[in-house]
Amino acid sequence: MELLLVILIGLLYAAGIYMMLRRSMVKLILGLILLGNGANMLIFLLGRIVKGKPPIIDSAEKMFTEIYADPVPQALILTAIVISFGLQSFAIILVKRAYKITDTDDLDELNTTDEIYE
Amino acid sequence: MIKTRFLSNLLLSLIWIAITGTFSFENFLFGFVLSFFLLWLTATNRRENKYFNRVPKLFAFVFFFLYELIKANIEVAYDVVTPRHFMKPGIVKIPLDAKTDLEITLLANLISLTPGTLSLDVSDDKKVLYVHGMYVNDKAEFIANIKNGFEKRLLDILR
Amino acid sequence: MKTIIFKTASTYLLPLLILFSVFILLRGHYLPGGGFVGGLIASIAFIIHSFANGLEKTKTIIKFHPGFLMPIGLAIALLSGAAPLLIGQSLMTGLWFDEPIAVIGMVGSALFFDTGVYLVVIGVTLTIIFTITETI
Amino acid sequence: MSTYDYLYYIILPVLSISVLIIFIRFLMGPRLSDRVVSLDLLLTTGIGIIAVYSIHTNQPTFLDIAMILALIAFLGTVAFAYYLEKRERND
Amino acid sequence: MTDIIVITLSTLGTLFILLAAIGVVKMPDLYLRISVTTKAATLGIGLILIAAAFYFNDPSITARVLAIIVFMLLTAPVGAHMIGRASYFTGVKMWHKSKIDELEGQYDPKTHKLKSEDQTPTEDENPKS
Amino acid sequence: MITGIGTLVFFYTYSYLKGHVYLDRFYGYLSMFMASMLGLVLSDNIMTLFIFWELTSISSFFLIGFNNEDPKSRKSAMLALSITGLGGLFLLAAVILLGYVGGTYSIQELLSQSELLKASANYNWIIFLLFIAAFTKSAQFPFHFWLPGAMKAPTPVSTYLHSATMVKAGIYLLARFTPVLGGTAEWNTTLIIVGAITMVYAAIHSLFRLDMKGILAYSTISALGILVFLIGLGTEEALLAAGVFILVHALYKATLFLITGIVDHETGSRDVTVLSGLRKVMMPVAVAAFLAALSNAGAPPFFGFVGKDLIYEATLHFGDWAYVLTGAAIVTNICLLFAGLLAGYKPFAGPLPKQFEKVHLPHPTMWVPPLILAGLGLVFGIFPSLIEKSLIQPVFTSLVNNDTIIHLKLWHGFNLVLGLSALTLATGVLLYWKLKPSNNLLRKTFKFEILSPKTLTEQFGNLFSNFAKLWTGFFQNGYLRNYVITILGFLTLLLAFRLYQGVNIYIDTATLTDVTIYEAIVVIIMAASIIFTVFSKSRLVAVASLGVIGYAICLIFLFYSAPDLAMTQFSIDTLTVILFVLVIYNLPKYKSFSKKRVRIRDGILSIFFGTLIALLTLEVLSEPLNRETSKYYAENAYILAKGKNVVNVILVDFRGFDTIVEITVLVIAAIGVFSLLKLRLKSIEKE
Amino acid sequence: MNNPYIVLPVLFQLFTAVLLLFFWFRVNTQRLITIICSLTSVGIAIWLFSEVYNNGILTMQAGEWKAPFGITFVADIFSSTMVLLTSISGMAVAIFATGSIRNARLKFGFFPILNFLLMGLHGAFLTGDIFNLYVWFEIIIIASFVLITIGGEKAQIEGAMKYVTMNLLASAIFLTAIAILYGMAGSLNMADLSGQVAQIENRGLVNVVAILFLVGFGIKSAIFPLYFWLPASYHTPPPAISAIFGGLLTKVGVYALLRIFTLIFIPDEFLSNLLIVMAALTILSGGLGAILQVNMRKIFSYLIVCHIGFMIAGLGIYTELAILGAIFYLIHDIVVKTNLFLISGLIFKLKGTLNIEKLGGIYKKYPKYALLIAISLFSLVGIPPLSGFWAKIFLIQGGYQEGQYTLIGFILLGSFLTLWVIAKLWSEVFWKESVDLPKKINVKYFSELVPFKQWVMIIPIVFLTIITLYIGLAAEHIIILSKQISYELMNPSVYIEAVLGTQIETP
Ligand code: NA
Ligand code: NA
Repeated sequence: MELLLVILIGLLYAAGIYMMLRRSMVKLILGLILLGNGANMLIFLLGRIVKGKPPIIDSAEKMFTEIYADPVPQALILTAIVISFGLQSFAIILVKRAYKITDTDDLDELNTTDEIYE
Repeated sequence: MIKTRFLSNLLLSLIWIAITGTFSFENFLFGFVLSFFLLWLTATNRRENKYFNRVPKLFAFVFFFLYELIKANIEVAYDVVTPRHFMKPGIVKIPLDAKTDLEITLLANLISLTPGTLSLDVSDDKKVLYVHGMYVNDKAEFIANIKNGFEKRLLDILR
Repeated sequence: MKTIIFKTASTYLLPLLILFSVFILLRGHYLPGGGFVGGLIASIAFIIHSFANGLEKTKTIIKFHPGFLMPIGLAIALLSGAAPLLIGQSLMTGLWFDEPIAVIGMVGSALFFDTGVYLVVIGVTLTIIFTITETI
Repeated sequence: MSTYDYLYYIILPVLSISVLIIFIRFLMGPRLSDRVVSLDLLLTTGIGIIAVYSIHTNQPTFLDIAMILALIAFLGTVAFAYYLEKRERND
Repeated sequence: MTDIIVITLSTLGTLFILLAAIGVVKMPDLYLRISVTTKAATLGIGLILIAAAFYFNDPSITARVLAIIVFMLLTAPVGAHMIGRASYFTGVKMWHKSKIDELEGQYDPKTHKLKSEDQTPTEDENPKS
Repeated sequence: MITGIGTLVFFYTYSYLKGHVYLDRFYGYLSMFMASMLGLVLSDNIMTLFIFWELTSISSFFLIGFNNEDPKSRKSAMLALSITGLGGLFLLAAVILLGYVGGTYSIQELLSQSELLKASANYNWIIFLLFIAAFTKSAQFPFHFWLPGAMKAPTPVSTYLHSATMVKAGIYLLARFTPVLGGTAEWNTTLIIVGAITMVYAAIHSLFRLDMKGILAYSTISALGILVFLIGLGTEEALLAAGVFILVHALYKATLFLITGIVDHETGSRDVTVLSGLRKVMMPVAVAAFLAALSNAGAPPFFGFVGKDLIYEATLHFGDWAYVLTGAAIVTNICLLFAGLLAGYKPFAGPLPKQFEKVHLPHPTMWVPPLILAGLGLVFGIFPSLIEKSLIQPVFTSLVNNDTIIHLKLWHGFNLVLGLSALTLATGVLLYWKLKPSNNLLRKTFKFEILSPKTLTEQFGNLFSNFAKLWTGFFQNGYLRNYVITILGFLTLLLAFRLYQGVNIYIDTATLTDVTIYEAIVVIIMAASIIFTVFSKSRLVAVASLGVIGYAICLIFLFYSAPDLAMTQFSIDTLTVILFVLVIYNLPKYKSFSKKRVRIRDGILSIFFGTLIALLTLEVLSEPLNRETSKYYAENAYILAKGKNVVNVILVDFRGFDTIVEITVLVIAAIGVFSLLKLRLKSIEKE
Repeated sequence: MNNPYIVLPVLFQLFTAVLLLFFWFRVNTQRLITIICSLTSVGIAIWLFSEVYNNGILTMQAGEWKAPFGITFVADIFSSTMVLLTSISGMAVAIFATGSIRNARLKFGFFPILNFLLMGLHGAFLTGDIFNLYVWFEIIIIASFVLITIGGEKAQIEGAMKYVTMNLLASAIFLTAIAILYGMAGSLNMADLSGQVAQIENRGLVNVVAILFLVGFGIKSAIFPLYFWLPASYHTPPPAISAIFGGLLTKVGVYALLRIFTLIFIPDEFLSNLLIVMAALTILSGGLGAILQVNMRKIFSYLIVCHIGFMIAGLGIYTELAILGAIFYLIHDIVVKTNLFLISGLIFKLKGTLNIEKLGGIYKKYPKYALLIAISLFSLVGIPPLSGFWAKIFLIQGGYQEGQYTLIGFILLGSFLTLWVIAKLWSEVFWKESVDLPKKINVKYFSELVPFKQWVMIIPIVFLTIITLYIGLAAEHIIILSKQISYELMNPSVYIEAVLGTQIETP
């Protein structure tokens, strides 16, 4: 399974980057989300995966008696997911606002702030 | 009014016990307080219905519903797995005897839940329900089936 | 959206979902769940309600701007995190009542903390969604 | 064949294949509504998979996830329906 | 005994889901797809969940399973209704062999009013195709 | 010397700028400048020296730009600052390098390190940096051109800057470091060549000027060239000559500048072709001017004569190249003589034109200082011993770093040097009679401007500015996708290189978990959805497809023991979809804007990058993982933190701080969304 | 030494922000709270600094979980200096903002967000945990997103698109790096990681991860070729916001680079060379950009890039001396850049434009302001003995020690370009005769402000100018401080011992 996940992660990164390189603002956001998903999966995989053993201590025990999944990457991902949710919401609204102001989805038309004279 | 409120409250407390899975007095009390708070939170001026004295009818209805569900599912299954389609689909207007929102909603949902029929919408004056049916061989029969089956039983319980 | 069916269903879903969200919040320390998911579910309840009944209706139910939950939640989380400082211990040190309380189990600063998270999440999600809905 | 094996070798694969079939409709479309319907069904099937998986791994905890799925899967459908209507109005 | 119940229920449930899956691919129009899938899947999932309840044989889990089923019964038809209605109003066509469409013309896209007048189209009027 | 001339300038300024609104400000700059110069000369620490050096540059910037509303004045100030500022940075580099090589910043201590410094591998660097610094400051060819521009400054300033002080800072620097670094072939040859070119070039240039200040500026440059040249010769005679010439030049050049100022102030013109006969209206000024011109000419018995003699003596005694060098010195002196006459004699001689009849003598504070300075030129010429001990000896001693006692004499008897002096004098006067400066002539010299260092520098400046435009325009081109591709391209290259350097992937298949059919199907669906998201033609379908990706991830989390994650991922994913759906319908058409070629390029880059990440992941997977942290959590979650869901315990306890920050992020995002959507500035509030 | 109160700077900012949120609609109350709290936070920062300066490194183990297991907060001299500078700049900006930012923006959460941003900065400086650092970075970027877009004008949104995209990209890269780091070392505590990473045999892998961190932080610090977002966006929001951005945001990236590359990844030859090349080109790009611009704030933006190059140069040279230079420059730059952006705000209020071609006559009309501003401008240039000068000495010395002559050349070039640009700015804005600009209705001119607002705009500028002068004229103090920091950085064992050595009994 690890190999398949590696492929998925590579795919997520590639797709994220490809979308980020598009000129459409919406695609840009989609790309960022894909990239974020890729990073989360990466943390997950590199924390090493264990099947069917959630890091929840059995109700009768005080600590784990058998193998369990590493809880740390899970906590990290949880935090990362939530944070990216905040950032993504903002980015989505930003795109909406940008469109309202510039009336285009084309990022190439948002290049006046870099001009020397203004 | 007060009674129905109380009943809803009780019901919610029971659901609370069900989902927490702990049958104890404290838990019930907690659930009760919690759902009381929630009812207060969500209360709008809609009319509550009294439903508790219709328990036997409810049970009968559940079995009727399950029967309909399975029967219709099999019917549809046959059509799905065989290559040819035997359907005669159409959208039919069904006049409603159900009056309140709850009645209409329950009816519509039940219709949707049984295979072959799908409630599309209710007219704004709540007089008719538009239903999409897979087997509308005869419109009158289709309407009658629904009116005599689901609607009648449902209204029996609710009223 | 003006559909009686959805409207009616949402009226029943709202308390149900909030109930469920509190359940998820309280059990988080022992089983999957916690303030975050709990908060999300509660806000989803209100979102569904607002879809069905219109924002104004939902707002009258909530009775104040959901944004207010944000500072309140943050304050709760901050206080439960910073309380140990008052007794010279490090931030976020767990403080616990000695005896478990019925239903909820062990009550400690962690629970208050999670409640803060719960409120913040509701405040945030609803602020975002409601603002968008309003300005569409 | 034990229940365990049966679930593992028959039920889960069949459910997964169902998911795959549903996904084909998602890809095919042709309209947004079709995709939404298949997405909804995909999630519903997901609940089934989770239920079976929780039996298979003997982890009732997973049923909680099924519960959340059941609760909010429908929100996606509602949102898309909302979108379809709003778009109609704005045209 | 539990095993047999679990196997039977899960098999039935799975079959219904498979049915829904095939249905969603095979059915010729959107309304039929909704029609077939919503209930088949609900029934299927319900059966599987009940199987799980039998398997774990624990009141708290049974309660949870019931809760899920109730949730599903509450939400699935509403979802189906929503998407079906929205699709119809946005002009998703019915299958060409459909017999009758009494909804046609009742919806006013400007005022979003759905009428109920009795100027019902005659039965043999050709449906919209 | 600095304070002496400075004081006189103060008095002079008093009248010259009387009534000017910012007089106090001017005095401020001037004092700062004087203080810096003093500091420069007095400091033994080279870092301090550098500080004062920079301060002179900056204060001269303010002085030159004093008439700041005149664009020319500003331009000159910029030019001066550019050149001297650049030099300053070279000095900084030199000073630090000296400190690094010599191990000290004290000049006294560096003196004892002299041999070590000269032998060091960095020696050439040090003197190169030092030379650039000195040449820019002292207006040596090819950095001389800022000085004529500095004429735009109010006169007393030009005076001070040109004659006495700032420009001499470079000379001072060279002189000061001669004992430390001098005496090598590199040192001497460079200085001789640069000095010689400067003195001849500038002297010839001064022939064609019409503006009194222009004439004086070029003659100053030439004089500075002479000084560098002399320091380059490096013999004791040459250094003595340099020491004397500094003073000579300071005296007469200051006089001439001040006089130019008076003339300008009173007549409103500095054009030598217009000015004449002014002696009739301002006799004391004329006297001072004439005295200065004579001293400049090196006529006996003026101090200038002493100076010039010493120069010739120095060049004549310089081995093989004596004749060439002496020739250069003679040419220079002839031109300077001419220039001196033009500025000091011409305006006062001849008939008085009508327009100047009303001109009157200014306030004594203006004309007395030049008169004193000019008078000193005569006095020191006749009695050189007056300053021999007090001024020249210490300078000389510090230059040669030994105890030789010097004797200055006005009269050396008839010898070759005297003959050369006479030749210079005669030719210069002859030239003055024959060559009448005119606009015509000046214009002819403009033809050569194309090749002048100033033009070249300006061209270089333009070139540089074009380069800047090109560079900035290339990188900061306004297109976000170009920025992203640059960043990612850079990252990819580095990653690829580093992976290539150290990669050795091996996968121990035994440690991997099996693939079951349901997992495989989830993976297939996810992969298909990713691709579908990328290539979908409809935004909403892409969003829906994104939802599928999220749900697939949710299932993967579930299969691999992360129920909390699965829940969160699922809820968040649904919310994201809702968000998109709410926002998206009033977004524009979803188009593919880019060309096929671009898409292929981007595709290749992204696939390459994805592959790199995948390889990297594989590599990490083959490494052993330290499990101490997670073990600690697992053991203590319940016992110490009273929770059984370890993930939640981590979130609210072990790593609770992350969570508090995380919810803060959410709050900020919500406020951001709120303000982004709700805040509409009225047009009156937009700034 | 353990001290639970070292997180006070963070908590106090959070407290302030929450307090401000409760007064959402009361703009004047917010102003008052902001002024009081920003002064208090400077007090706290001074307390922290003196504690650390006197007692050595202080640590706080959140939740009393011993070192590698919980989140550790570490206040060493470097971080407490940064906290101090942050609160000083933050205070200046906050007070300036009470006068300069329009009520419309204040009603939409400007002050709370500003305090959240400061909280993020404090947290980033104080944390000793790499994932926690990520989280603080996220607070910083989201708060900066909100600040940069607050008001939602076209230029703001355009700039924000780039700013947001590239910062999110940086975050993704940073997160990827953390994922791999955790996958290799199994720890998140930076002190612990130092040891763990050193033990990893697969150096090739470590090098790759170092690259990810370099690029992730590099984007945030605006190094070549990762800086593009900065000139595209920094001039778009109101000046008070630009000020906090210009002064602090890129610096936190630099801080992170300095930390990571002295504590966890010791640069090998390739990385050092890479840093040096990047530093040189950063200086060049910033300088070249600056000489072309006509908008004052754009000039400053490019100069930020240029001067970041100086700091990175110090890291690239990697000697105690060079890092001393980088630290000194960092300290100087935070104060001066903040002040310059505030000054640009003042000038805008005076004249209604920031285009240097249109500006002019400030020297004539406002000689006192001109003098005040001149100090900052020429400090930036590094005219000795003003503050910018001292750092360069150490950088160049460091460069000589390591034989980095080309880099020295670039440093000098950068200094020259800065000099030229500032001189041009001075000549255009202050010297040039002023032309009558048409009155803009949308500008609230300085003269139209109530005296209170005028004062709160001038006082922070004066205050920062005094600090600038102090840094320059009492340079020996700063040199001693920078020396200690640089020593700390180059000898991380002290840090590691402070974090891991003094383990507390768990409750
Ligand atoms: Na969390
Ligand atoms: Na949780």
